[in-house]
Order: sequence, then C-alpha cells, then structure tokens
Amino acid sequence: MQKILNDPDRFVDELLDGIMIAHPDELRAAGDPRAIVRADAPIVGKVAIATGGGSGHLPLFLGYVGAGLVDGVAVGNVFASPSADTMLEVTKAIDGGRGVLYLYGNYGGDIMNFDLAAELAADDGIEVATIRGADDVASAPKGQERRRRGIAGIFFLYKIAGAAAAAGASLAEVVAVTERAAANLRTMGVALSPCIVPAAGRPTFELPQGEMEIGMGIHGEPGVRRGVLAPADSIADELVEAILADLDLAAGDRVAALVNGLGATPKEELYILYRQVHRLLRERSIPVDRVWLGEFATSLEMAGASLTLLRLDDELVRLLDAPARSPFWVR
Amino acid sequence: MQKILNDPDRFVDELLDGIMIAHPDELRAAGDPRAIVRADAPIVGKVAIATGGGSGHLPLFLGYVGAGLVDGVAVGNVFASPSADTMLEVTKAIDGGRGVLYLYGNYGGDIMNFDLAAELAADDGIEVATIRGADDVASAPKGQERRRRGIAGIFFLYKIAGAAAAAGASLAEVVAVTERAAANLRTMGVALSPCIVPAAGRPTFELPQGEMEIGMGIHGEPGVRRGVLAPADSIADELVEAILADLDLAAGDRVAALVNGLGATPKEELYILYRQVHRLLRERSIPVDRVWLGEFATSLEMAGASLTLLRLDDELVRLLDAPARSPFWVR
Amino acid sequence: MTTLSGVIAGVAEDLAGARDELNRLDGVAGDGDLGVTVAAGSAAVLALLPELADEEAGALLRRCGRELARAAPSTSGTLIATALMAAGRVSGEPGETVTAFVARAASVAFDSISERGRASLGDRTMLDALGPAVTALEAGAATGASIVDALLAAAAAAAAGVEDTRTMEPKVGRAAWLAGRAAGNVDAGAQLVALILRSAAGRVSRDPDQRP
Amino acid sequence: MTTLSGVIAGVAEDLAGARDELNRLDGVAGDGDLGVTVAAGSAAVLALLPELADEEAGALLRRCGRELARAAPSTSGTLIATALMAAGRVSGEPGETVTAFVARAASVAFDSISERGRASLGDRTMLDALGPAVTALEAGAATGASIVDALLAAAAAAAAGVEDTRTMEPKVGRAAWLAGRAAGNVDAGAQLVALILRSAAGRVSRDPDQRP
Ligand SMILES: Nc1ncnc2c1ncn2[C@@H]1O[C@H](COP(=O)(O)OP(=O)(O)O)[C@@H](O)[C@H]1O
Ligand SMILES: Nc1ncnc2c1ncn2[C@@H]1O[C@H](COP(=O)(O)OP(=O)(O)O)[C@@H](O)[C@H]1O
Ligand SMILES: [Mg+2]
Ligand SMILES: [Mg+2]
Ligand SMILES: [Mg+2]
Ligand SMILES: [Mg+2]
Repeated sequence: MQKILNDPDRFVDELLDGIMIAHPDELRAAGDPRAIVRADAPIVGKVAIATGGGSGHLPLFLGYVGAGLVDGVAVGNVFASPSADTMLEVTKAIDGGRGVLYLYGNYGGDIMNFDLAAELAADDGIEVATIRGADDVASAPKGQERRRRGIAGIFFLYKIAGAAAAAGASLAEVVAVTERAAANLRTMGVALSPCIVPAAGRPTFELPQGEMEIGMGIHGEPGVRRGVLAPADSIADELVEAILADLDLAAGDRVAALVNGLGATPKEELYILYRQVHRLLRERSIPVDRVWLGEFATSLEMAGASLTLLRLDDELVRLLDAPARSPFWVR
Repeated sequence: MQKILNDPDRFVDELLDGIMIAHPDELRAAGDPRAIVRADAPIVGKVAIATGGGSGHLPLFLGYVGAGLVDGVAVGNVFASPSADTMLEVTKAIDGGRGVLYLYGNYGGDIMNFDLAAELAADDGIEVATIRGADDVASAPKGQERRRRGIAGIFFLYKIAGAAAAAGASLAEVVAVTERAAANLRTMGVALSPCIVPAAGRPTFELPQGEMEIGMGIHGEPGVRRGVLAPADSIADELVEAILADLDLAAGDRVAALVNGLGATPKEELYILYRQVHRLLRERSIPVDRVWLGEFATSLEMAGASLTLLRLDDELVRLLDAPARSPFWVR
Repeated sequence: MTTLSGVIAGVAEDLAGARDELNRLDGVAGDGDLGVTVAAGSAAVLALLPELADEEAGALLRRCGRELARAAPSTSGTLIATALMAAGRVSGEPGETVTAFVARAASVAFDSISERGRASLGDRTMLDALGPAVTALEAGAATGASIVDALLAAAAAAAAGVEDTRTMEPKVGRAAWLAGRAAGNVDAGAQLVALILRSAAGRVSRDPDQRP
Repeated sequence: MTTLSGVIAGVAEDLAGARDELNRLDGVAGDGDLGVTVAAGSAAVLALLPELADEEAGALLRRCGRELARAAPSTSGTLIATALMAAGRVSGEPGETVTAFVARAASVAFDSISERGRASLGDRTMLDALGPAVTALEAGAATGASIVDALLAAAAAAAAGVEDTRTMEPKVGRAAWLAGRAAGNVDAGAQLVALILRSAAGRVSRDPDQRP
C-alpha cells in the first residue's frame, strides 16, 4: 500500500494530532480527543450543529467545523461510527442553550450511536433534533428514500443549516429549512478504483481495469450497475438521468451542483464531467445557479466522482451564499 | 487507465471548457481559448501577473487566477509548455499599463516560450519582468539554485506577488519582494506512484509497490534517491533535513509551511506528515507561523506529497495574510 | 446469594476466552473485530464494577451500559449498551417472580436493540439469538420455572437460534453489502449473545444459593 | 530566380514526408511528437506564405517565425521560430556575397537558439547539426563558394553532426531525465535540422537560375 503512514492502527489518532497542531486557533478537542469543536464553542444563543462519522472521508466530516458551518464533530475510526460517548462530549461542548441539531449520514452505526447520544444528552437537559443525509439515489429505490445512504450532498446541508443557525434561527427553523434542502437533494456517484483502509492493508473491493461501478457507496457498498468504463459524457448522462428522474426536476427549476472527487481522481476530470452535466441541464432549461467542484467527501484514495444536485429556492440560495469558513473550506 | 475522459487528445480542451462553464463570472478566455484571464482584466493601474505551464497540475496554474493572485495564465498541453503566442495573448489582455510580471516554473520549454513572449510583448510596448520559481531542492545541488525546477512553492510566490500588486506596488517593487520570497523558499517532495498522461495511456515511470522516490519531479523527473517506502515520520525527517540544510534555517527563524498532495494521496496522510514536520521544527525553535495543507500543485493522480518552507519576515506575513480569491482557492 | 454484579463480572471473565472465536466469526462477513470489541468492553466493565458496589440493580445495569458504550463503540457494543440501559430502567412489579422480572427485562432489552438497530428477527443479527431466549424466559415465567432453569433454557434457545442464522441472508449492517459471504456460517453477534447467556446461566447455577 | 518564399515553401513540402521518421526518432528519448509538430508548423507556414508575397526577406523570415511559434509551440518549434526571427533581423552589408550573408544569418540563428534554449554544442540537440552547418557556410563564404555549393556542404556537415549525436548524453529538455534511453540513436531535432538543410540545398540547386 503506497501510503504515507506510521503505525496503521494509529492512523486516526495521528491525523487528528496533525489537524489540531495545524489549526489550533480554529479547532479544539473537547476532552475526548475524538470530539473536535470550534475553538470558540459554545456560541451562546446560537443553535449548535453536531456531525460525525467514520474517518477517511476528509474534508468530511471534520473539515466542516467552522463559522457558518457545523460546531462540532465526533470522529470515528476509518469507515466506522464514532462512539455515542464522543458524540455526547461534542454535544455538551457546543450546546449554546438553544438546542443541538445532529446532522449526519444515514448509516446504521452512526444512527445507533447518535440516537444513543441524543438519549444521554436529553438526560443532561439538552434538546436534540436529528436530520440524516440520505442523498444517494443509488442506495435504495424511489419510495424508500429513508433507507438511502448519505454521501457528498451533506455538504449542502452543512452549509444551509450552518448559515441558518448563524443567522439566529431557532432549532425548529434550522430543522425546517435543512429538511427542505434534504428533500430536494440527490447524489449519484461512480467508482473507478477501490481504496485501502490502512489497518486492513488490502483493497475494499475488486474492480478490474477498464470497469466502473455506478452508484457504489463510499465504503465499497455495492452500486446499481457494474460495467465497462464509459466515456465521461456517458457517465454524466447516467448520473444526470438518475437524479433528474428521482428528483422530478423540470424546466424552470434551478439547481446548485456539486461535482465531488472521491480521492484519486484529478480535478481535471471533474471539470470534464461537469462540462457534460451542464450541457444536459441546459438542454432541459435547468440553470445551474451555483456550482462547486473538488474534493468534498472522499474515500481515501478511491478513484471516482459523484454528482449532487440541489433544487434551489430563494432562501436556500441566500443560505448557500452566506459566508462560511473552516480550515478546509471557505465560502 | 481508470479515468473519467472522453477523447484523450481533447483532454485539455474539454477541461478548460468545463472550467469556463463553471466559473464564467470569474474567468474569461482572451481570444485564444488557452489564454485565461480574470474576468475583470485588465485592472488599470495595477501591475499584472501572468503565469503558465503544462496542464495536469490543477489547481496549478489556472487555479491561481483571481483577485489578489495572478491575472492570467497560458495553458499548455499535459506536462507541456503553452505557446509563446498564448502567453502574448494573456500579456496583452491583462496589461494594466504598469507592466507585467511573468511568474512561472523553471522548465526549459516554459522559459523558451515566456522569453519569446516577452520579446514579442516588448515589440508591443509592454514592459515585462520575469521571475522563475525554482524551489525544488532535489533538482540541483546547493550553489546551482538557478538550475532547479519549480514546484509547489510557487503557490507562495503567487500569493505574495499578487498581494503586492493588489496593494499598488510598482513592477520593480513586486519583483523585489517576490524575489526575496523566492530566495527564501524551498520544496522537497516524495513520489509513491506514477500517473498516466491521458494521451499517452501508460504510466510516466515505474515504481514498485513498497518503494518511494525522494525528490522526484512532478513530471517524473528523477529524484535524489529511490528506496523502501519509509514511515511517515522518517519521510518528514528527510524532507525537513534537506530543506533546513539548504535554506540555512536556524532557531529564531519563522516559516510558513505548505504540505502539498500530488494527487492521489489523501489529506489524512498530509496531516500525518505535518505532525512530524511541526515537531521537528519546534525542536529547532523554528515556529510555523502559517500553514496550508491540501492539493496546491498536483501531477494528475500521482501519489506522494511535498513540503515547502518559506522563511518569513513581517512584510511577507502581511502579504500572505492579505485577502485573495479564485475559483480554486480562497484566503 | 449471587449478586448481579458477580454474574456480570463472571460473564465478562468468561467472554475473554471467546476473543478469537468472535473475531473469526465476524471476519467471515464483517470486519473481524467483534472479539476485540468484546474484550475491550469486558475489561472496562470489570474495571468499573468495584465502583458500583452500592448501586441497586437498575442503576448498576445502566452504568454498565453507559460504560460499554464508551469503551466498546462498535455496533454490537452500542446495541448491548442500549439493551443494558433499557433493561436497567425496568422496575420489578409487586409479587413478580425473579424469572418473570428477568423475562420482562430481557424482552425490553430485545425491543430496544430492535428499535435502535432497525432490525427484526430473521435479519441475521444478535436478535436471532436473543429472540428465542426471551421466548424461553417468558415460557419459564409462565410455568413458574426457577431462574436457573429459565436461564439454562434461554441459553439453549439462543444456541439453537445461532444455528438458524447459518441460512439467513444478512439484511442490515456491514454484512448486508457482502451478501453471499455469510452463507453457511453463523452470525457473530448472535453467537456472542448465546455465549453471554450460557455464561450467565452457568454463573448463576454454580452459585450455592441457587442449587435446588 | 528562386525566391526565398519559394525555398521555404519547398522545404515545408519536403518535411511533410518526414513526419513518421521524426515521430519515431523523438519517441526514443522524447515524447514522440516531433513529426506532428513539424507537420503542423509546415502546414501553417505554407498557408501563410501567399499573404507575404510583398514582404522583403527579413520581414518574411520574421513573419514565418511568428507563425511557427503560434502553430507549432513545442521545443523545436519555438527554437526554430526564434531562429527565423533572429535571422530575419540580420541585414545585408554592403558588398557582401549571398553566401556570406546566409552564413552570418545562420550564425545569428545558432546563437539565438543556444541562448533561448540554454544549450551548447555537445548537449545532443539540434545545435549539434546546426553548428557544423554554420561552420561549413562560413568556410564557403571565406572561399567564395556559390550559395548552392555552400548549402550542399552545410547539409553534408549537418548530416555528419547528426551521426555524432549517437554517442552524446542528452543534457537538456525531456531527454535529459531519461539518460540512457537515447544511447545509440540520433537526436530527433538534429535530424530535423539536417533534413531542412538538405531540402533547402536541393530546392536552391534545382532552380535553373542557380545552375552553374
Ligand atoms: N442493526 C443491527 N441490529 C442488531 N444487531 C446487529 C445489527 N447490525 C449488526 N448487528 C450485529 O452486530 C454484529 C457485529 O458486531 P460488531 O463487530 O461490533 O459490528 P461492527 O464491527 O460492524 O461495528 C453482527 O454479527 C450482528 O449480529
Ligand atoms: N534546450 C534545447 N536547445 C536546443 N534544442 C533542443 C533543446 N531541447 C530540445 N531540443 C531539441 O528539440 C528536439 C525535440 O523537439 P520537440 O519534439 O519539439 O520537443 P518537445 O516535444 O519536448 O517539446 C530534441 O530532439 C532536441 O534536438
Ligand atoms: Mg465487527
Ligand atoms: Mg467494527
Ligand atoms: Mg517531442
Ligand atoms: Mg512535445
């Protein structure tokens, strides 16, 4: 495995160490070294937002802790849920007295732990609401949206919830606008290579040269179809079609787009992909009002990309445009 | 090759297409589609900065076209110099009447073309000064600094020259401060895997599993030593030692650091590397006053990383801290 | 009389020996860490127990659950923690036998796991061992069986439930992505539940006060 | 009389046939695109020439150089463009023979390539063909040779220079990173220069006005 590592079993501890050393003015650990919060947390009088999940997805999840984004993150081992205890530490450290939103991806382990943490937080008198990112169209058919996994689209939810909270919204208001965004959010991805979890030392799955898997999950969960690696434009067609159909996007709708690299795929390829995405949407009279391209949710060095579309309304645009700043991302 | 591509021979045209479609408010082509400038260029009364080089290094070079950074870029084919003609188009489009700085990496093809472009620009009455990034310690021994290749450290030169120009400095002043920065700038890298140039379809070099090459160039130019892939901390030791010795850094000096990923290497590993870099510098009483980590100068999907150190003074800190914004990077 | 704390300590000690077996079973269709998780959780609970000497049974279970959640934050760790905390909130009813009380607490534990993990009987999880065990405990309560007999029956029912997982398709968690890999093997978490019950039954029945 | 424009057109036509040979040679230690570059550059110059009918020789060379820089922006394209523009700035001196003038322009061209490319004789580049050619032209000028004879001698000297590159180590450009790969082969850019000179000499000598 061609990795810059020391002890693979200390991968997460060491990378957190590096992050805390690099960004001491912006981040701090709340007791538990896996509970990372804004250095200035809690922000009294502001709804706080907690997230969390497995490691190996930077800038997800830790990279979105910052002003106008989320207040704290519980960090798990690679591709594994953090503990409820870490989540509780985060919750207590960020609570500013107006309640805490748990905003995270729809994975079994994370759900169990966040639910348990919410139970423990309630014992401590902290009001908790929960929204789960479930934007991956490929992970369950239409009608079963609640079973879907959460992938790169959560970036938009962080931005929107974070901006609403920063603007002084109540927990109920933050939940309402974030749920509306979540209901209008879809992602579809393609994997071109596996990655290697350091402690495991072998690829998460096998994918022969010249093949791709449409809809594969970011931990190697099976997708909707494996086939010959298609040209970029055909991949764009397939991703856009799936999202349009699922989201019932029609002429006159306007969207924000996120073209996300999974790790090894160069930015150059993301722009080639977007070229066709934009063309397809224009043909259908669906303007792309905002677009971000780059690495927003990765799987270590997996090759591949995902496309996220968010149907916009005026309030969502305003929240997307609000300032935000973390050590990993600046609006 | 596991790439999201259409026609490999149209790789650069298509990715530029994608970039221009994605960022129409920030960038425009100046006649020649390979001559990309700030949408608001020329900024009358401001020293203009042009850069350029081969494609395949995003966010280098195009990603640093923006406010507080460079004004225009000439885009070459993958790993190949752009033409002097494109450079001339850029020069004419950005010239705001106070002269143009050519700021680019020290590679034969780029030198020839920028020199030719400067000659042609002089015919058109535009004053041109040239500074070449030559920060790669591995590419020539001490005493032969002018033969060195330019790699990720040019990011600091863009930031500094761009901030000075934005603040109203004259061409001579921009040159002076940027040359001072260049003289205090060193980079050393390590490659863990090759990349594939789309039109070539095969890896740029061979590197067996379990090996690394210290000091390899970003196009696969040979480095100083090939050996067994060492632990992250040992790699950090080797990079830091080489730079400290070359830059004569001593207790009391303060630095800015850049830990740059070459493409496939996850951010997680960059932070693990930085952890030890920071420790080594602290042991020597050299504070890291500013640090950036991520992908700033890549080689498509090459795995590996580089470390850049810049010896700081008060003026350089001020220029690094000035605002800057491009579609690829925001200060 | 055997204290609850003593039984828990005994189970924790017994589980130490199952580390490799549980890792191996979890490795078939999971990530192979169940033994590690169980060892970490057991050690943490063992270390905590002396502090809890004065707690009543419910608080004892809740504190152990809390500790497990902290020290063994995997799927099974979290679910068993949830179960202990839920069971710890069950209070005895007037005139209820120990067996009836334990059966009721076990049933609450089952429901809490099912709810938190969004899984049901037949999904090839620890529930497929716990479910039959709860049924056996309830049958014991209905027939007036002693707690020792009821626990022995529950352990046997759990072991049978484990065997049944060999032919089940995984529906949740990691194993669901890897359908097929599990076929023919027993589920690791189910085996863990069976081992816990066998150990508990053994610890209780070895206690002199409980001998018939 | 053969016009300069006619000779340039003739060379451009002749080079079309060398596409594959130049690609192959460049592929040994370079990126294998020299033939493509030369084809693109030749076509662009051919297309431009009609527009330049009224230009004097110096302006003609400079415009062709400018066009080459635009249409064939590789190392060799840029260097030959530089050479044409530098040569185009040389003006004849009173009483100078054509041969002496061409020798002087060729020497200026050599220097401009050497300066722009930071390379010298022996670095295994096009200079190793052009250098001996300049020497031959200067010898011709000194001995009062006709331009046809001087060009034929220059072409022969260039061809010999090409052979000498077989044993040279590349010192600049792409090929320098790949030392060893070049060994035993001739340099592609040097071969290009030799082909240009052979073609030019042929075109000039085939011209009826130049026949002795
Ligand atoms: N949703 C669920 N509900 C109940 N039990 C589950 C669930 N998901 C997994 N399990 C059980 O957990 C066991 C694996 O536990 P563990 O190794 O701790 O999980 P992981 O390593 O995936 O976090 C499985 O064998 C199964 O019995
Ligand atoms: N610095 C230099 N000075 C003179 N000639 C050079 C130099 N570098 C390369 N060349 C010549 O250029 C030839 C390759 O030309 P070309 O294929 O156009 O280059 P590239 O594809 O690397 O841009 C080489 O064979 C060599 O003769
Ligand atoms: Mg497991
Ligand atoms: Mg696990
Ligand atoms: Mg070439
Ligand atoms: Mg080339």
